[in-house]
Amino acid sequence: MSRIQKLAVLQWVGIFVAPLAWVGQHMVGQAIAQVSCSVANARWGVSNDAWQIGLLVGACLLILASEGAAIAVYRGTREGDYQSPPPVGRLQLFAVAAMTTNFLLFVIVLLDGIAGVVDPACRQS
Amino acid sequence: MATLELPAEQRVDRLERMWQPRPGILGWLTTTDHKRVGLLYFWTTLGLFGAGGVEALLMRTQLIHANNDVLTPGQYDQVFTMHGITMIFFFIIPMTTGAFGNYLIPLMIGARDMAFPRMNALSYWIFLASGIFLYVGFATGNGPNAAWFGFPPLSSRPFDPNRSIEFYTLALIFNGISSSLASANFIVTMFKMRAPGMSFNRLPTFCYAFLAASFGLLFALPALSADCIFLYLDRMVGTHFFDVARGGSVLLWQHLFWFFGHPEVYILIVPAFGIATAIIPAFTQRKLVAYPLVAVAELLVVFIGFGVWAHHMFVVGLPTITIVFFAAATAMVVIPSSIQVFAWCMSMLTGMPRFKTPLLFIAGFIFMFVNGGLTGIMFVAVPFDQQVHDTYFVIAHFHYIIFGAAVFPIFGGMYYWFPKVTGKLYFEKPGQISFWIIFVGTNLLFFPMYVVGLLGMPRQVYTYPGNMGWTAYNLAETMGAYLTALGIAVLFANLVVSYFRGPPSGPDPWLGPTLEWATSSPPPEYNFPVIPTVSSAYANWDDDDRELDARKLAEGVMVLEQGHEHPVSTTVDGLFSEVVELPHSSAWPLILTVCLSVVFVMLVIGKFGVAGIFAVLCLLSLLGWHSREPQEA
Amino acid sequence: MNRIRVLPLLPVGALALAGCGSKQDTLTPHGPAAKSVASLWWWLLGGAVVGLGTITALLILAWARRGSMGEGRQPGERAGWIVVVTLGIGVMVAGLAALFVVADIFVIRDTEAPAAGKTALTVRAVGHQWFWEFDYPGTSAVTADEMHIPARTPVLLVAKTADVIHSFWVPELNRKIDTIPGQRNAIELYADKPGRYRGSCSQYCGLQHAHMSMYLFADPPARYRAWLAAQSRPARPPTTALARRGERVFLQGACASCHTIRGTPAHGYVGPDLTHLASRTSLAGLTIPNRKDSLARWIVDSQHIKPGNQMPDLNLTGPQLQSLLAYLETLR
Amino acid sequence: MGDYVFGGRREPEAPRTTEARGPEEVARAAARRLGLPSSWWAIAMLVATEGTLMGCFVATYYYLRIRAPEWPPPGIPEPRVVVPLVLAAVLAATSVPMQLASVAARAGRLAAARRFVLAALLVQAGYFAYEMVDFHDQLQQFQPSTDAYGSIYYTLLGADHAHVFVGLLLDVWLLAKLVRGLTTYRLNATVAVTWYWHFVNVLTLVVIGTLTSAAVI
Repeated sequence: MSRIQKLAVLQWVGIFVAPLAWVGQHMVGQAIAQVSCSVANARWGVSNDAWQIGLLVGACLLILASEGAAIAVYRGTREGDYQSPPPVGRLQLFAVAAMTTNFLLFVIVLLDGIAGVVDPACRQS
Repeated sequence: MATLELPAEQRVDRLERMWQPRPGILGWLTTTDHKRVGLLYFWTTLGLFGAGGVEALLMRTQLIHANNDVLTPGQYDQVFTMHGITMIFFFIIPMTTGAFGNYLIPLMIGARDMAFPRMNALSYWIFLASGIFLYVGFATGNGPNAAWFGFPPLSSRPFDPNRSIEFYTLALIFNGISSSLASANFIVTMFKMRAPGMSFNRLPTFCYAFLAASFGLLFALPALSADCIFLYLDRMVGTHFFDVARGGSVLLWQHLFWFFGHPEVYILIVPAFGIATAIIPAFTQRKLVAYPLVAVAELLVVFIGFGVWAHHMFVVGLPTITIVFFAAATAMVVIPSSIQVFAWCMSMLTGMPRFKTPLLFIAGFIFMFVNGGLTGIMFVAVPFDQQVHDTYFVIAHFHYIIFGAAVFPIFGGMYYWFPKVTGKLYFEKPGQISFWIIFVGTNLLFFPMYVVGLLGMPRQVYTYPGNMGWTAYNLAETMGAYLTALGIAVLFANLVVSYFRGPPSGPDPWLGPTLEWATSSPPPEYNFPVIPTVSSAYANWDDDDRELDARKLAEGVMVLEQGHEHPVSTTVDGLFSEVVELPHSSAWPLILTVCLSVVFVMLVIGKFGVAGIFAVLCLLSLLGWHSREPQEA
Repeated sequence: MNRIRVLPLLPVGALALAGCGSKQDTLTPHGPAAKSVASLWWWLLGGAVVGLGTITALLILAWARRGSMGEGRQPGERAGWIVVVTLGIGVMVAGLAALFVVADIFVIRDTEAPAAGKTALTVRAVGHQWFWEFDYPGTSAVTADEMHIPARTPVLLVAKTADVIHSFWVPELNRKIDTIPGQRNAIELYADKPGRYRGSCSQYCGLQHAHMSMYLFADPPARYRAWLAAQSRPARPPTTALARRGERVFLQGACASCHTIRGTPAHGYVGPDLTHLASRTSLAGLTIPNRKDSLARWIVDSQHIKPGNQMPDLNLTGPQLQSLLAYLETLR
Repeated sequence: MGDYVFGGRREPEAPRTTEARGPEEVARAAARRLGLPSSWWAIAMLVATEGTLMGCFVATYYYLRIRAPEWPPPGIPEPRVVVPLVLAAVLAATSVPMQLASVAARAGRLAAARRFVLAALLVQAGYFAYEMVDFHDQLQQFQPSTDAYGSIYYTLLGADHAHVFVGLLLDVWLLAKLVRGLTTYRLNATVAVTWYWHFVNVLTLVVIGTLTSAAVI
């Protein structure tokens, strides 16, 4: 597998893994928060904090991995810039895009997870 | 190949013949030309914009002083509901994606038409039908009256017994079909129809914006459709989705509605971002600062926008631990916007800005957008959001966003591309005057709403007591509304006069960066005599490529004049993949739309049998649609 | 609609409702929750001014450079990137994260529903199209549009609805809370000093959403206890002959089918409880003052004062109306 | 249009796919084009938006469920588990013949493609027929108007059946097309219908799994 092909794979990791991780953590996390305060939880006994911490850790690791991949692609395409012909230019564009995205998603996940644990459970707001 | 010996003129003649539209009105009814479809969208949405504007003026007139009674409460409720629905679903979305997108995207990516020309026509006809459908309801006294967000139980049968909510739910589903088709078409067009060589890192930022808006619509509209289907079933079939007494939930509506509704507001403004990123390079003669960040920001704002929906529900009594998820996403969804704002400002600052009317509108847009955006940031603070929720503060916020940030660039874009569409130049002075009137007017209209909201004025009230300290502000808002209307009148008067009296513009009056300026004004049916060579995101500034095009035309390379031929590229790197025959002028989109309209009308009055019959007719017309294959053309 | 009959009334109403406590200003808070929201606002405003100032300054600088000649297609690209990344990403992310932590982890505790056991007294606010009904669990007191609480006492407000979604909002004391069918929503009310605070329904709830306001009276505790005791009593039977005729009109006419007067057979639930009507200062969700002339007008043609409200046209004769008014005046 | 050198890069000559006549030409043209045709992306877009719609229905199911002390509510029989899941698995198995059909078409083996589509169509039609009868029987026990459980139960199930029905229509239409020989257009159609069926099969598994979950957890 040539260097460019490796970078191409890493590029997709950088672009798609972190967003998927965030979508999972966000959707499942807010759902868990609602379930843990719902009627049905009398039957299920879902523990909010356990889930939130699990989601937080899992999502953070995935996003960091994704960010790592994006950085690797960026470093691997130093010879060109985002305007140079594909694949190098495209790889670098996607790498820059992924690096930005993943950083933002990391902050969101961090704030989500922390607040979801620190704020008093099932208090109405 | 035989055509290699032909001189350039004969090839162009042949293209002319191949792409010749049907003459007269028939040509318009059966057109699949993205430019004609775009113009149809433009005129239709303009009409609906007028309707929504009149509704706005009616509201402002009613609220000009306390205890006014220009409108009855019932009329006022219908008017403000219609204003919201019209401006969001029947003006901004179709104006940006429909009109601007249809006309410009194929030109910008060096294509000759959309990926699915007939589907493109279909989405226009369905849009037109849904607009007529909605306003028929309004005209027959069945105008939606439960606010544009139509919360049950207020919108359920016991509290809204007539047909108004049927028109609401079905019009939104009907319109949603059109938008979904258009979005899918745009995405595939931008993925596959780009001129060979236009890899993703050479896609104009304008196209990134419309890509983001199209993906947003594609994933947001289903939630609205699901909601409307549930409400329709509750009202017409007796289900209990929103009936708390029988195990339903009224918050279910709000979750689904805002899962659509919040991405929707970003879908409204992202195309405006795109217009800004097209105008700024042209009038600063400078490539946009931080192109990669701007490109991703446009996609990111819509993507993160899908995670913030419950910030419209901070006062319904959700658990705090649920709310924080949406507050956090609401905080970070600001970043893509701030990236772009600074990128635009720095582009102007480091470039050679020429403040012609389009750039004036963009500068005004940046001011209005930052103004509305900063009050949007305030809703990250849940307690503050819960204080001003459903007051005029929120009205001010989202009108700064929707009028200031979505409509200003639309106006700027009208001026910017006017020469391309008409081949005439607009008159500069009246253009700048129209901008300043609109700018002053909108600020006079919306800024007092912040204050009056903080003073506790709730939204959606048809009148208010005179002793609350709100009257003066409301008077100012109403004056601002009329001033804005005046400015818009000046704008269109200018464009109309310019259309008849304006000096000829030539193909590229602004030295524009993107490919629509590489062809004549107005463009021929086939857009480009030769599929353009692309080696950067600012293709029209690559003079050597343009010279190469002339050479290719002379030698008959990438002219593709044997029929409605079109090159198809690979999705990511835009490598030349195949040449396909595109379908053209077809009556089936119109026929299908007619059948579909009857289905919806029958659903309003609950005649399911007839609706079924016409649904079958829809299927039959689809059969006819696909009976003729491109290679048989 | 017929304006001649309603217009003369409106200034009267305005005059009567003018004066203290006729504002609902989020920026003059009179309770701890509203206070912390207000101070949050001033910080947010400061940040917004800085932000808008920065961008406006950049735009003006660009305006000042208009028509200038640069070289190449990307002059100053590096400077551009630095500004975008530092200001557009770095500063903004830091500021927003800080705002989130301060507002949604700390300030939010002042506006959250109070923890169980934090409040001794509970008031239930029930939204109707289009008036507010207040009852006091543990007592038989039920009133409409005007609620009383003891000052300097944390009160649990439970927001319920009889029909659609409304929103209980007294901005000078606390943020708003929606009334969701089938859900028990609550906020804490605490008034720093006795006084009259105005509130509105702030969720669109149909034709007369505009006329669904309320007064919240924070009384000194002793006065509050007296008021609650009075409200808990059933209505005193009328003493004068005129008033007794009025009671018959009420009970035999349409009134009793929609209104309740405790101590009489009238047990309607459509309209507000009238047991102590005369003890209130306003009518119909603060649409008009509670005075004999305006009450008379309301009974005769409420549809012109508050179009679409549930009150039918009773076609009372003059004598019937006079006796009815006399009776209603006795409901103190 | 011969090979042409410009911008320092060779522009390959691309096949005029829609002009291909007969299975062999179609197969050759399809082999020469790079990447997926527009029609594949179009069906992907349809799947994306339809999938979101059905996702909203499934989310609604669970949203209503967490509000109910008992699920299904008293007086409504628990859903059967084994038979529906088995049938759904059988339907999902038709993804195999559909995929084989598009592989065959891409290779220009027209007769094989027809046979595979027909085989899938028979199984799918059988599934649909049984489900229709079963739907009717269940309506005797409780209706959409019984309560919110009934509402979402029948909406979800009905929506899934509707997708299956559309798939059947597409199969029939596709067969009618393939009987009249192979063109690139019909090859693209075969691929598109195949992918639509992959979606419907996954959808059915999700929907049936959701509905039976009431009896499991």
